[in-house]
Amino acid sequence: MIDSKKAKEIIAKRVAKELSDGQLVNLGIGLPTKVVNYIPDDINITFQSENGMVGMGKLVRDEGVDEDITNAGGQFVSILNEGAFFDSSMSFGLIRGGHVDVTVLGALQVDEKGNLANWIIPGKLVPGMGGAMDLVVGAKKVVVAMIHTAKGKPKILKECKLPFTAKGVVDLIVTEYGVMEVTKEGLVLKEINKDITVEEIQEVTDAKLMISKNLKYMD
Amino acid sequence: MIDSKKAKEIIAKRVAKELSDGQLVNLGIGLPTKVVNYIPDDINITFQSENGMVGMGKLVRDEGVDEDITNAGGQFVSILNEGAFFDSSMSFGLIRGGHVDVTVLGALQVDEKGNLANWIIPGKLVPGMGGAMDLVVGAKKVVVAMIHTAKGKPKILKECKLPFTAKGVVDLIVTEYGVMEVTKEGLVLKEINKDITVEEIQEVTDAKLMISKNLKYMD
Amino acid sequence: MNKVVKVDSLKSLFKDGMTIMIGGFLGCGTPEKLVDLLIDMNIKELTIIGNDTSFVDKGIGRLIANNQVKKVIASHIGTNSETGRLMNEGKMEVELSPQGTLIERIRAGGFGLGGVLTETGIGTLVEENKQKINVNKKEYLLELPLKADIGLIKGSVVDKFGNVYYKGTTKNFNPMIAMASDKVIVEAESVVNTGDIKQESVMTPGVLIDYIVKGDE
Amino acid sequence: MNKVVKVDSLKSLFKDGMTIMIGGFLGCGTPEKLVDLLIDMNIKELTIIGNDTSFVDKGIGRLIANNQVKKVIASHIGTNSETGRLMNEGKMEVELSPQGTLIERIRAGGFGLGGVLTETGIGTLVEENKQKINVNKKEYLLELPLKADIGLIKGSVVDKFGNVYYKGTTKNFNPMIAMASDKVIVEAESVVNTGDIKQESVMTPGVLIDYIVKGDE
Repeated sequence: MIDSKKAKEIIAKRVAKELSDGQLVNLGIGLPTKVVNYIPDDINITFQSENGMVGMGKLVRDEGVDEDITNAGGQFVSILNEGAFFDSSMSFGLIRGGHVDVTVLGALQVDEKGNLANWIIPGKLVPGMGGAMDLVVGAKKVVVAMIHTAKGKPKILKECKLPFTAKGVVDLIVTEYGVMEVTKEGLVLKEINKDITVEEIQEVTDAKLMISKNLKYMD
Repeated sequence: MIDSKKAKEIIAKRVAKELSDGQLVNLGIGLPTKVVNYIPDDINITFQSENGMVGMGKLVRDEGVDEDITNAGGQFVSILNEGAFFDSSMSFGLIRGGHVDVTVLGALQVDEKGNLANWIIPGKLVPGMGGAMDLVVGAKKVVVAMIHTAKGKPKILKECKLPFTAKGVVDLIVTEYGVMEVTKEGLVLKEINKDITVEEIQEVTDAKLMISKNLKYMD
Repeated sequence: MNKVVKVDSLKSLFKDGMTIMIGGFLGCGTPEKLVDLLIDMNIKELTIIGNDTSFVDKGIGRLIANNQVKKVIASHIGTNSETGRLMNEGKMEVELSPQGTLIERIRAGGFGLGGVLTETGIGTLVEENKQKINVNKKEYLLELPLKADIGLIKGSVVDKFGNVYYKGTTKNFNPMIAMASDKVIVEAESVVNTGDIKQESVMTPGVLIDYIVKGDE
Repeated sequence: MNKVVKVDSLKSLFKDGMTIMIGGFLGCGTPEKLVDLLIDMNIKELTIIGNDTSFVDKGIGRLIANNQVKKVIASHIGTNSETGRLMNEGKMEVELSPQGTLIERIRAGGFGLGGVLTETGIGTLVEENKQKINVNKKEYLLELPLKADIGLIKGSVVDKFGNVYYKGTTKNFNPMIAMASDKVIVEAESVVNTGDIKQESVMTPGVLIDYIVKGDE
């Protein structure tokens, strides 16, 4: 069992490797935000925040705060020299129009067809979809970054039980246990945490995992 | 017979009276542009140019020219202090969205139903519609400003013979002979040039003119 | 044409049952003084359109917590517990629209479009009661325009003609709200003389603005 | 990531039969050096999308006069006699789109929308071959997106990251073309260091720009 903090580190570190030089990337609130910490210095990524900027910098505290510059979670951030501010229509033009190379976001459930559920638990929690539906439809690559299970229960399913955020949009799932690619045939386990066996990861996964011929250890 | 230069003056002067303080107005290329010269000093009109500005000023020549500031006819103009530049999508947002109070434009033909034809003579002349179709659909009030006839032939018809720019959009027709309002019943002659009789204006008009009970002289 | 007015002089514009759009993203770029006015007047049964319902003690969130809202159209309500509570108790209607769709609907309202086609929401609850249209064998949702009686926006710098400049991420929904509302009131962080904002830097043209209120008064 | 390149180094990007969008309004805001490049290369059978076909000796007009264009999609062709001549002789196809519709189609292409509904063109020749859609008993035309292989735009000030600032009315179609084209080349009147354009003043974000060419070289 990997503790939550360590698990998030493993995931963020692994997701960072999916990003390459010159890309425009949107990181969801929470875990995905941590990806920023693992990007190599020689790689130049531009971060987009759907409330209206590209070239988003780091979180800012105390005297550095400019109250007019926030991220999509309402936190104060900085903007880089190469950045730009714009309105929400332009922001979602970038998103829906396929200009965002990668979006990384969390999930309540994800399934072997690449369906995603992350915006509502009917009768319990209705936060709303915010920008998530546009992001997963519009971004060129959709990476789900999440803890493998919720209170021990599988979140990677044969079919999502919760209402969809979008159908068939997820490309890659990264958890603390492994890296799974969504293919037409189903989920292919491409990398596995070296502290866990293939049987163990299948045990906490509802969907059937196909094992890549080139299965590697996560790094 | 009124000569062309004098006729245009009469028309421009009369159209100017249709504009009121605080309005946003688009003037078409050619005759409509002359309306600017007849706006009283105590009335504040903002002019829009569909290539991307509000607050358009006068034509500029010689050393005053900034080659980056043109009107929709490609002429060099100035911009007022209260003006703003924007892209074409915003420009037509203002137009289509009903933010332009009055548009003044010429016509090849106009008819008693308010249909307008001003963008094509099939087989002869195909300049294209430019922004005209959007302007007449979007502006709150559409004023046709034109010489009453073309080489003696009526341009105000029972029904346009040329392809429409739009259907049922014209509110008012101003010529050197009179001012005609488009109503559900047809064209109502509201003002007449004092140098011409009702019979004479009807003679050069294909559409049947109803005479307003309050028929006045043009001024 | 003096657009700069005292906030109290605007009271006659508002009445119960109106549809009001309010700018801001989790409160950033929201005209709080104008929200104060609505709370002072205690007008009721409002339909509020905005990106989110902010927090209980901020922006649009305050109107909801004060029970002035009949219906809200937003993309996100998760940061305001009162929105969820009133919705669950059947005391307020909530229409959720994906954020990119919501801003396009407001834009369509302001830009005179009859609607836009988007893939966003296909295969989800968002489809409900919506026309689906096929273009080149691909399925899209037809999303319809939104308009408002009054738009309340926040400007960082506003000149006396009403030209607006937004700093940082305060822009968000504000420019489109200015296009989609019959009357537009801007709350200005600072008011400058006409001409002090370069014509290229104007982000919302003054021709769209009816009233300017100083935020610091 | 150095985007500033010599114009000659761009030759490999272009080939016969491509669809190219070019910014400008009657030549104002058109990247003439990039038009020069297309003329030098003499690539053929192009589909050109732009507001108008300018004049015989200016901007897009020069490509048409040089017989490089198979099809043009524009709102106005009246200022270039060659466009009319080639069209009438059946040597070039012309698709006329109302100006406001044309810019919305380009925007839809760049913004990932499946189309937009507009009243513009209802009851006219523009209706031909288009789907009509009823919304609240009102009839609209469904206008479809436009995209391009390459977009050629003109920027007044461009920083080395590609952020663009447009002066005056040079903006026109340029920002939307940058959104709707797979590759975007900006011809810069002046190139400045990254950071010299304030983030609020950026009109086309550098993330959309692939190459920068200096206009004065």
